[in-house]
Amino acid sequence: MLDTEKYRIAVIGAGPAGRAAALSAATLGVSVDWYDKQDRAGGKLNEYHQLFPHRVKPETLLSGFRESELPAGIKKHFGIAVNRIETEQAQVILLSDNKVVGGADAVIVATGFDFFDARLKEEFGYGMYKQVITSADLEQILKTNPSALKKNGADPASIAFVHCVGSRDQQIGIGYCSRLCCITGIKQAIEVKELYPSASVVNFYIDIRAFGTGYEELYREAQEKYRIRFIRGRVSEASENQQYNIVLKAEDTLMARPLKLTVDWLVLLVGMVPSCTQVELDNKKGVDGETGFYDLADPLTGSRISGQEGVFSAGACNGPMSIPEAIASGRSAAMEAFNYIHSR
Amino acid sequence: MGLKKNFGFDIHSGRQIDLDRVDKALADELSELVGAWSACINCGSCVATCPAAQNGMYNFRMLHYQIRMRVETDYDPSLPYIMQRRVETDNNLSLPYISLEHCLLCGKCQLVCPRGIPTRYLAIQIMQKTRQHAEGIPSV
Amino acid sequence: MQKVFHPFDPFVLLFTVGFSFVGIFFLYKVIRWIERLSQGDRELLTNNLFTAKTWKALGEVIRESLLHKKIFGINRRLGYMHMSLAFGWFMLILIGNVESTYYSGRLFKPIYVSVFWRFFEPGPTFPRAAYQPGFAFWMDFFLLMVLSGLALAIVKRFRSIWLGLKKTTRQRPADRWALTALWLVFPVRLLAESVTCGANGTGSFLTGSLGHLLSSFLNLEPLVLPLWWSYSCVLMIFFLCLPFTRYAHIPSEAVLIFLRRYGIRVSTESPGYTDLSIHACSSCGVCIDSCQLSDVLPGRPIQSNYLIKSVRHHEYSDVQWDCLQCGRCEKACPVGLELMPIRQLSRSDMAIGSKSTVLGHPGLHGQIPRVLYFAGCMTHLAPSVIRSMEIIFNQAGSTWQFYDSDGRACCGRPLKLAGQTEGANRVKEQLQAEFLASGAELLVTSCPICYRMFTEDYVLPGMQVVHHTQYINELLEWERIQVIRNNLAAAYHEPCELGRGSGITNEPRQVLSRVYKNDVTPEIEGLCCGGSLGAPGLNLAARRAVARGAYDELTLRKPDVLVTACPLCKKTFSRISEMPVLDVAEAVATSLTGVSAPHEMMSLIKTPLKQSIVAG
Amino acid sequence: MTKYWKEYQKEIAGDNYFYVRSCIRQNFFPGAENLFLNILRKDLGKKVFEDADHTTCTGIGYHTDIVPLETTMTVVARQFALMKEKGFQNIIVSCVTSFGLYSEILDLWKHQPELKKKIAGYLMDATGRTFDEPANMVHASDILYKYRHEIAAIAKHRLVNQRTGQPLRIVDHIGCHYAKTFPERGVGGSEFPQVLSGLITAWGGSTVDYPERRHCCGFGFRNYLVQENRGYSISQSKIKLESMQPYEPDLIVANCPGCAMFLDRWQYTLEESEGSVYGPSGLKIPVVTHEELAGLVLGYDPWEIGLQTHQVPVEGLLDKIGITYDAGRKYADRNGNLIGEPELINQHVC
Repeated sequence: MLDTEKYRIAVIGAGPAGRAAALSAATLGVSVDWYDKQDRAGGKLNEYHQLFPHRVKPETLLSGFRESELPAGIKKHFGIAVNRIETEQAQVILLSDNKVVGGADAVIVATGFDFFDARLKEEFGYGMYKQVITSADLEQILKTNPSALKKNGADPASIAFVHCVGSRDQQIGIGYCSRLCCITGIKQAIEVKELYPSASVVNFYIDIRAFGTGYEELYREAQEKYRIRFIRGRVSEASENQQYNIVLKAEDTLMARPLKLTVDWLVLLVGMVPSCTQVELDNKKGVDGETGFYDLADPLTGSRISGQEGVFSAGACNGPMSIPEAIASGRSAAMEAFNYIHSR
Repeated sequence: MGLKKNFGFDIHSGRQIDLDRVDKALADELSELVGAWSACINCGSCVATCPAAQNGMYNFRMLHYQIRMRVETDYDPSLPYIMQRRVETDNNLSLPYISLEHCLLCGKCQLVCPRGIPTRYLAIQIMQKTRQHAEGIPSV
Repeated sequence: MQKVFHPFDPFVLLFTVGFSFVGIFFLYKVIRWIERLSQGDRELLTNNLFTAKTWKALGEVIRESLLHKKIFGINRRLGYMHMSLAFGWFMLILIGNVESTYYSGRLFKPIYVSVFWRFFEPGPTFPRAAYQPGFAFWMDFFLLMVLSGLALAIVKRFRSIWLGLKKTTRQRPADRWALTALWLVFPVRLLAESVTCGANGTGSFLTGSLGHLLSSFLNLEPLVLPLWWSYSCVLMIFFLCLPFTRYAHIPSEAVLIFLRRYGIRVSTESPGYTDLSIHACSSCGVCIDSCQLSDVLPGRPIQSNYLIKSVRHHEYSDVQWDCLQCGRCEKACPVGLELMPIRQLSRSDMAIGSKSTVLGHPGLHGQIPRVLYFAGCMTHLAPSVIRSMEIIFNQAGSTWQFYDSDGRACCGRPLKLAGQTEGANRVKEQLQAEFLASGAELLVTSCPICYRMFTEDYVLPGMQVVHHTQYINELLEWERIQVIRNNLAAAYHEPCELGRGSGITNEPRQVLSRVYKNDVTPEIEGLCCGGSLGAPGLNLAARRAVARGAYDELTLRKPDVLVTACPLCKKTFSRISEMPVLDVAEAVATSLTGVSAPHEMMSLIKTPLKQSIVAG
Repeated sequence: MTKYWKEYQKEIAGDNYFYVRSCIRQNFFPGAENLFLNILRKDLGKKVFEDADHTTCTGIGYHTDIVPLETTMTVVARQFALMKEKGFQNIIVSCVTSFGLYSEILDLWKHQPELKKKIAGYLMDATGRTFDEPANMVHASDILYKYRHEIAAIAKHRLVNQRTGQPLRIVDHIGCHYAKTFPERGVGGSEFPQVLSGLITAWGGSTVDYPERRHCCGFGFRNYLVQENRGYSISQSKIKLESMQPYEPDLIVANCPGCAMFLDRWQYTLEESEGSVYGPSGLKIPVVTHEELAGLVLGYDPWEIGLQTHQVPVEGLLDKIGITYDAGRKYADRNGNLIGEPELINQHVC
């Protein structure tokens, strides 16, 4: 048996994937250095209202991030933004703004994703029109102050969701599908409808990609129970009228006719893009040129980043991923990092 | 006003659907009666198996979708046969009703619908409710 | 009390008002019913009035309206309840009339005289009359009978299951008034008679004993008149309510029996007869028990007696679209009402003018076939049935053509079932002409729905219409095809449209007896599979529950396969069955000697679909 | 990567321009282009050259499938050759259609250098000339945008309603080919172009952001050249006019000659055929071009700059801004002789 405790694995990122990786590595007996640019653990989980498709509160997950829940082998280094990794003689060196902040035998990068900057799709007027918000904004509103959706004290009469904003769009150079915006839109539409039952809620979609367990069921529930309308066609233009409502133009592709709709709120279901604080790797390799996410050496079975030694990645920094997928990916990266150290 | 000057061309309202101005009454009433209707995903299974659709007169999916979208289906150049039907008719019934006259009510569509929508009942209800709406009969 | 030649007391006026109202009302109703018969139906009435049919009708009226023989057959306690009330009351009136005639010596006298005879003539002295056969005894006897029936009725209202009924019918406000009055009539009569007898020291074992008992601690004389006033009053209330309640069935049913005996049936042309049928429903609730939906959708007023109520009171409800139209209630109805046609007519009230048409059938070509095969639209969703028929036709060496190979045709019955008579006729006219033009001698269809339409509505001179089970049975009998019997046990599910609807019950089972060693079909009235076209409003879950219930009953005796003869039934059961569900045609096609069905078909037929779905 | 709207700012040359005219503008707004040159030369003191030998860009023929692309390219190359010969590098295009077409051609040449070579060959064969691509190419409205503050400083009038003191509510309409094909060539990009709203706000007015702001005027060459097709064209203008009507705009300003013409003329047609009037109190909405707007604030005489050729009368607007004009000279020639009034003001058929 190896004396595993003397080996160190660094985990960058304290979201669901990072936590799963850190916990799993600690369970395997390795010493873990856990980094995050923020002062607290949880990453984007802290900003969510409810998690799809079962609509549990993120707090139920976040409780597992508490200090008391962590094993002794994990050492936290929060508030440090590791943004560069170098490898030297089979050792990984972590740098923050060119200062060395630590080292390890292997590193698991779990830096997650950012929401697409909706201002780039300027035709939706995000950042110009007050009534145009993103799904991330709506999540915040639902979490902290749902009555912010009221207009002049009255319940909102109509809310439209646009799917695929910053996803599957060659115009902005994003060829991939963010996968999770569909179910987010379905979930948020239901939440809004529950809050304001009299509101007419419309989702404009290209395809509904309800791929996960329970997603299709939630989609159907949205249609049948909540009477949320799904119009196949993407909004391509939004403007403001005198009452500061948003006038949408889309095509109902099933009817092959253009349509116009005025809504109180336009919610842009923004896609997932690589985190802007993504860690730079040796030789600048390991990043997919098309998507900007990490490129895995063996995308079918592995977590090692291509062109790197001892550098693994977990979660949505590899591409759009749901929370359970990110957690599974974190665990598997820990196992792989552990095996890597042993086989050295 | 009265006299309109003829410039040799027509000003048309265009094909844009104005969802702000549609009449919701019929669609809402039918949604209450046939709850599963709103779960339609426009897969087209119903039309694929429909004997009347093979006869070339009728597209049930498009028809009920138009009603669900609360779109007034009067003149629609993309559906030439419906246009012809419109020309033929001189009563005040709306197009779904006229087009639905081709339905054989055989119920095959119901057997193939992946969302379990009672489509045959939907057809019957559309027939009834459109007539009631056309005749101004308040529904029970 | 002084015996008077013209017995009268002001209280009789109440009764007289009520009774006259009923009499005049029903006289008017009968005139209206007959007026609103079609010309043909009116001729049937006049031609048959003075024939033996009238006597037979009279017999039936006694059997059914008074003795309620059919309800007895279904449920003895319920039968007794109806019989005791109807027959007992009838006998009270009859004996009262005879007694009053006997004592007054007047054959013609106001009706109230015999109704209130005990008031005018308290009868022989108690206890001498108690055990002697005589008017007083029989009057008490039948009063007791009525009261026992009433007791059952009260029990039924509150504890219906004891009477063998799962559900009891719901009441309207007018019904409640009438019911309360009816419940009060006989106890009040008992009291009035007992008090009168007690005061006079007369009466038989019931009224005399009770009167004797009461007189032992009460001065009865002042109670006599108020009680008779009460009795007359409740009678009046009951009679005034009667025409507007289900009790209107009492006179209506008798009229219905006569007209039915004369051959009149429910049709659009004779709205008078339909209206009469609706009035003749006693709302007994037998239809609720026979309905498979009573368990699946408890509390939902789908069943026929609710339909009839809603039609009668002009309350259209969408609920009526949930009915499976399986015909089980029609078969069970003790009044013999034509419940299926009545429902179709009620649906047609809401129908639109259909312009349905069927275009072009490339199936017809070349030489004149002897046999024309019409699969039916639903059969196209069960292609193995079509394949089986192809194998059987070819093995039998028939010259045949496949009429609806392109799946465009419809027989029109679905339209008819939805009340779209006009559209159904349009389709019928079209297909009828094409069938006749084909020159074929035999029209074979795989669909019982089409079969029923072709036989009931189409006029096809020179062309015989058979269901494929009949055709196959004949082929087997004539040894045009032969099958090898296997060792399996089969249960036959009789499709509603084929069995109850068209009376084809033997042929399918004869065919099956040649294919399967054991027939383990349970001896029950045919159940609906739940896939019925008759119930457009029924949702998938309810349909599945109906299918599940029927499936459980059908497979009680552990068959190896479930066999049916309708593509719709096959599809419906396949989705829930744990054993293979076959059409008779498939069972035969896979058992033929001299030809083997394609392998893919054999495997499909021998494995339950559900399993193959799971395995796949 | 991709920029969002605030970042769409283009480079506009400061002086020494070569000017090419617009077929439609000089026909329908005959004073406008001359006015533009005057503003540049006299008010702003810039050097701008107009070559008498320059021609149409053939855009109308190109967009109606009459002139092949290579011919069009050769004609445009000839304009560039004239510019080169006269020693200029910065080109100002008067017409938005031409501007779009020039942009498209430059883009095609950028991606297909062999095509540019071929065109150079054609030009050499046909005329013996050579050309260079312009160093800076702008639309005429871009120049006014660049110098909007300078103009404001010397302006005689502001876009303010003299009676109420409120800024005039002005609809800006940008020609589709200004930025919709190449957003980076327009000030503010294609979705929220600033080129005209910049002028309006700099000169004291306020812009109207109405829902159909980005909608096409309906001009489309195929749609108006054939009479039967004009229904498509007018229907689009109607959508815009209906959408802006609730805002009660005082004025429409357009940088594209076609848009200005149609938004102006179709108001008359809509009134005649449907009875619809989109301005307040039964008056239609005046439509001016960017040069005319600049001319008005700089104090040019409305009849000198050709405002009498507009279908919708502009007198109401002039009154609001406080511009004095001689009503009797509206239909007078240079010498003050009346050239004859239109029989009925509404008898102009386009």
